Amino acid sequence: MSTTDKISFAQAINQALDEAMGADPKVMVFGEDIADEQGGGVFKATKGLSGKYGTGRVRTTPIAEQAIMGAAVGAAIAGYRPVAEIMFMNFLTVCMDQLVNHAAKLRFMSGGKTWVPLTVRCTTGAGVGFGGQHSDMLEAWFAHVPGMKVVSASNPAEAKGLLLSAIEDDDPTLFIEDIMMYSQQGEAPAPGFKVPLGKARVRREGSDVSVITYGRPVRLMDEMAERLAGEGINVEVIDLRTIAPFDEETVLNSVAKTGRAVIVHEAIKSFGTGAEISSRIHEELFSDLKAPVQRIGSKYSPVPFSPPLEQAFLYSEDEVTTAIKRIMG
Amino acid sequence: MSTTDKISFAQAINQALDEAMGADPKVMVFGEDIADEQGGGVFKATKGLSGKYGTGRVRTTPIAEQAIMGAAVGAAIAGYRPVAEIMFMNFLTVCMDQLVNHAAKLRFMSGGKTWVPLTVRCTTGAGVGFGGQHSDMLEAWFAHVPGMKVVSASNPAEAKGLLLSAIEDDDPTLFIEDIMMYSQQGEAPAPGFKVPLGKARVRREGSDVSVITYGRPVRLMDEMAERLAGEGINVEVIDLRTIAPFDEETVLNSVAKTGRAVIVHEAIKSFGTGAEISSRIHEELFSDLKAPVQRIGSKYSPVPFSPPLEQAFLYSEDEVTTAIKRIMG
Amino acid sequence: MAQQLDQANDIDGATLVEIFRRSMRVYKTDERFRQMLMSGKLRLVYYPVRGQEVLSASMMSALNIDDYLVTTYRGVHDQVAKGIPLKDLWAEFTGKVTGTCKGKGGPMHITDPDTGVMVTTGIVGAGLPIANGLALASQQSGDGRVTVVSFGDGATNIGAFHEALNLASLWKLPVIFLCQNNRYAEHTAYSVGTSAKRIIDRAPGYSMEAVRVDGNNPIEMYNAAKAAVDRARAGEGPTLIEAMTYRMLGHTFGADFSYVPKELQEEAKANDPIPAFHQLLLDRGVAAEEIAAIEAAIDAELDAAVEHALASEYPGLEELRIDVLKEEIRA
Amino acid sequence: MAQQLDQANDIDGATLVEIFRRSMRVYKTDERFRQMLMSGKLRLVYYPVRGQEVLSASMMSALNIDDYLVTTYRGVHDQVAKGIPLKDLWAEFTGKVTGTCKGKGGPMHITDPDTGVMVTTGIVGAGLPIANGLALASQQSGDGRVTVVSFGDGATNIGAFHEALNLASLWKLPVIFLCQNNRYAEHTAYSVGTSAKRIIDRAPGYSMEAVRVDGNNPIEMYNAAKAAVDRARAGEGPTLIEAMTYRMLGHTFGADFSYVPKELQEEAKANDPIPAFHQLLLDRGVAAEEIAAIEAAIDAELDAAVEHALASEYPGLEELRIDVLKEEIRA
Ligand SMILES: Cc1ncc(C[n+]2csc(CCOP(=O)(O)OP(=O)(O)O)c2C)c(N)n1
Ligand SMILES: Cc1ncc(C[n+]2csc(CCOP(=O)(O)OP(=O)(O)O)c2C)c(N)n1
Ligand SMILES: [Mg+2]
Ligand SMILES: [Mg+2]
Repeated sequence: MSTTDKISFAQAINQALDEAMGADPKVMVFGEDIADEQGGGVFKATKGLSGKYGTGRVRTTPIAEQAIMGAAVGAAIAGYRPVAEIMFMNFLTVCMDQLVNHAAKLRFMSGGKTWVPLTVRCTTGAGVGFGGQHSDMLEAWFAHVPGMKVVSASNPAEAKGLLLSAIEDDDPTLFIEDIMMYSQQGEAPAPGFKVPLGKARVRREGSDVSVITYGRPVRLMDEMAERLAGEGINVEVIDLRTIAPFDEETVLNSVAKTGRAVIVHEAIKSFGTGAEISSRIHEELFSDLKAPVQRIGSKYSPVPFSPPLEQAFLYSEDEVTTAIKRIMG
Repeated sequence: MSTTDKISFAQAINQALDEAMGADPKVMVFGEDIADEQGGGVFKATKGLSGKYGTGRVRTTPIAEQAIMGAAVGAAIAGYRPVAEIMFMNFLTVCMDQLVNHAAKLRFMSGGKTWVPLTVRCTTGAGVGFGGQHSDMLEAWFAHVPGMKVVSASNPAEAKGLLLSAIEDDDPTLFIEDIMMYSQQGEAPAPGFKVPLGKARVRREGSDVSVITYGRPVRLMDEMAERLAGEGINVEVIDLRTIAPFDEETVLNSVAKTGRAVIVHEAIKSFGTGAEISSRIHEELFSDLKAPVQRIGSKYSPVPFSPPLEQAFLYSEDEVTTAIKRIMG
Repeated sequence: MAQQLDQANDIDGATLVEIFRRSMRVYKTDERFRQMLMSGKLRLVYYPVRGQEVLSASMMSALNIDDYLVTTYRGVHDQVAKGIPLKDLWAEFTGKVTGTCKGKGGPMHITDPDTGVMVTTGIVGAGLPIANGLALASQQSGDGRVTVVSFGDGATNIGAFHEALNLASLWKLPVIFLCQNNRYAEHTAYSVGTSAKRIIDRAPGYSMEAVRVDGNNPIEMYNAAKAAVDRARAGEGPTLIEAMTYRMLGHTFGADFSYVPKELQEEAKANDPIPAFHQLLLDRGVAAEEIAAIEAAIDAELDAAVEHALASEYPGLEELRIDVLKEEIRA
Repeated sequence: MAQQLDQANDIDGATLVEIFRRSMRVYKTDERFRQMLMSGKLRLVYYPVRGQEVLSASMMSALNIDDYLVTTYRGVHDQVAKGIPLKDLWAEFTGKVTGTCKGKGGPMHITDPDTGVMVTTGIVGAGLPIANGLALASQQSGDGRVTVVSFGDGATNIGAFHEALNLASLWKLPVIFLCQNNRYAEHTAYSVGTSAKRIIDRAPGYSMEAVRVDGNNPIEMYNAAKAAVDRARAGEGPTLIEAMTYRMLGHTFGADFSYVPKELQEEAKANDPIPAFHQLLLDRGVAAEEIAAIEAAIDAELDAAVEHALASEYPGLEELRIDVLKEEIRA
């Protein structure tokens, strides 16, 4: 592979599904509009797959998320590795039961006799102008559910690598895609490149403050770190990649070194994932901390439609740098 | 009212509904089995209401939680004050969309033209032996949803007072009942007694450590505080009552005074409500804290059936006292 | 279509003209949105309603202004036919504070209680249970209102549809389930997602009155709508209307719809309800001048609406803290 | 009932005896649970199956041991009729580590893949979409298995039922939807919650094969079950079976059921399927000794199962960290 090859986020997803299906005949894909007869998916993430693997393994479903998720759960306990596409994250609200009461619990409730190697893909994110019902970041809900994992990638290559790992994983995984990132280009990974679940990535080392984030904000934080370096502030940027269970070791090692942490996510701040990460850091590193851990998230509001409100709703680089400068004293 | 009058938690709920329906003809109640022809509810919380107010206002529904919640949302925006009973909290997973994408957002999305004065009641809690699908504490999910409130009472009188306030409130409120507490007896409140939403109650003053909790653990914490007082440890016990948005002022004032805090809830610890409370305390009172804020919750596991496992799953007084003693140094 | 009118089911000229007026108000609004999107003057996710104008116009003409409507993302035809002021609608679509929802809801979440537009939802199927609640309020208060809820053919496969129809039937609610069967759900053809031969085949499972009509025929559609409204208003319970129509453009503006067979598109173009309606009016002796005057009035209203929307302000950022809860959120 | 046997639909003696054996295995298990609960030797939330034994026994007798079953909280009859070892079942109900699920699932969550018991759910309706997935796996792998999913009359009103039947029909899945219509959903009578006159009236809305039978009549029930299994196995798609029965006791053990009309209870007692089946066997010339031997064998199995369960250990507390995820959770 030449490192100058570029692929988009959507292509990365498509490649991961293609490779997974090629490698393992037990991998199946379900979702609305996903087969080629229906155009290969609203975001083209599944384009070409039904042509290549057949409409037995790549199935366009009715608009019936409980049916999709249930079919995936059933097929999973019978030995398949389904990838269920729930178009938008907010639509998980119509099939939470299957995911939370069943997929996540069946291994435990059966005493290990069945398990659910299921991957659920969905997209979301504010910034497109979809308004209140298509933009929420709900990862905190699923992080609070024992028995499942939550994953979010910050670039095409890792998206592919994480999705492959999620599909191979024997537990249910929610794989969150960001609608603003589908066309984002990034370095193409080598075929078969994988990113292990549960491992964060230190994207940039720094000695002053650890910025812990995942998904879309990662790129912004990379850029911000670069800018702050110019001002003499050395930011360590950590991309969690797996949001739950998160890589406590990497996070705690980093903050033990820097003594300061800022957590950044798009979900609203109150009762978001940042609260858990912040609490863990305080609990474990209380006396090492030079300042309280800061959290930056979106505002306490449904996602607004009007473009200026939608922008104001979102976390901003400004808020992060302000927080960093505040705790740098 | 003689203060020696006792009522059970279930009776308190029943009285609140009765008083609310008597006071306001716009209050309606929906739910499975709730009318008297069906025995007045599985937990008898609605017993007698359909007889008194008619089956137009007290409606037994099919097993169709989306239909229940949707009917409540629609009636609410048309000027009614519905109280929807979703029998068990886990069943909210089949109607999350109505609650989260609609009830909580309609005020905002309509620019204030409609609003949803809805109260959702549900029960839950481990300890009865219901196993994995009828026992979860999911309040953290709803606390993370802008536009709605989450409430939980620790005794019959306040249950009545909080439920009356929730019904009168013009925003959607989730009112969580604990299945282990229905038969718990407590002092009967005076008619019309109300507990304002958003206000915590300091149940016992103390100077050494603030224990912040809500719902069933409150009584245990009261007892524990009494025991620890015998050992010379003065515990301040705070019952949040409204979990979201929670009463930061009371919490922060208390911890500013004691310098130590332990948060206790039945929900599993990871990504639970304790994380938000802990983070807020650290953020606001970092330099006043004598030790990191501790969180005690249930274990990272689905709720197990087997009685010894179910007990081991739950938070325990022991864990709380151990944490207190550790941070007391 | 107009040729084989059943005399017994005919409707009076004034009503027909009113349906036409509403159809054109929809048609021109939709057209203007697409023009402005095409020219880049507007940027938003837009769900065209081309081909479904007459259906909505006929249905809404059978309602009073204070009857309730619940609709979806593809709801502009319903909202406009129900009578929503165009300037408020345009301002909302452009995110302005003068919009129906102060710009906070946007196209997918239009609410305008003054014209009975109570909920517009982006979640497929979610409107049906809510419509029951509105109808329940009317049943309980005796205000005599009827609630109409619009949804697509694809929506009939989701759980909320089922739960809502069952409840409405049991409780005899004054609600009309208007299925706009436009033969596609996003990119998925009817028979790929729907096991019922016809949507109305699901009605007996709810002991519900149901009727299937050509939604593009204003007379057939209006009569079915009127009958359902009369039943609901008389306390005789809900009706499921399966109104056959066709989505002449892609799912969203600009979206590929190459998955649609060419012949289907050709056939649909040949049966375009708008020219047919125009011809029907002429056949019925409505003067070309009267038609032109109707259209001109709409054009003027539309021009003013667009101008108003573009000239309006965006909401102030404090709006992020308002309408979340009743009390303003602290800054 | 047995009196009016349709010769053409009769079944062979061996099958009938097998159905009887399974019925009695259910009957005696259920009876023993209730006895032990009554005497206080056991404490758990128990959902009696009294009156529905023959229904399950007939259905499961038409299946192979490796065919899949999905059932509910009220599932003991299905599980036992499917062949689950009683000692494993009893150990699970008592929360012991020797149980089907190491005591971690409990009565509402019995899983035993060896006998095809794949999922027992406590969420009404949730089993149906999962059954589709199991059936899909069989369709895809060609393993020839059939999936049966049991649920009550009340469950037919929840969204998951609708979504599952639609999908199964579209995909022609080898799945059987077994509605055990026992006339009550908790305390709610059939017609209060269900708008369909008969559950099978919902089948045309899914273009699905459907049949309504007396579930308490082993011959009628078995024949319907067999036909559905044959269709599924032949790749001809799903069937909805509405099996009429009656829940002779309260929703849960000890629960009040004064809401049930006296006459209904009287009538049900008179039509108790267990004595009727006993009589049927005698009428068909099965020797009383053979019947007694069957019952004695079950009693012995049951005694051993109860003893085993009571003597078994509870799971160790480390089990809280096992089976949550594949990797053990750190202490
Ligand atoms: C619960 C849910 N699932 C999926 C979607 C994505 N989606 C939006 S519109 C649509 C198709 C709906 O088709 P139909 O009901 O026929 O209405 P039409 O768009 O044709 O008017 C889908 C799948 C959604 N909005 N909500
Ligand atoms: C989604 C959901 N809602 C409500 C319940 C509570 N509940 C348990 S059993 C039951 C009645 C079910 O009736 P039916 O389907 O007829 O089955 P039966 O108990 O009669 O076998 C109800 C309402 C539940 N478990 N799940
Ligand atoms: Mg459609
Ligand atoms: Mg029943």
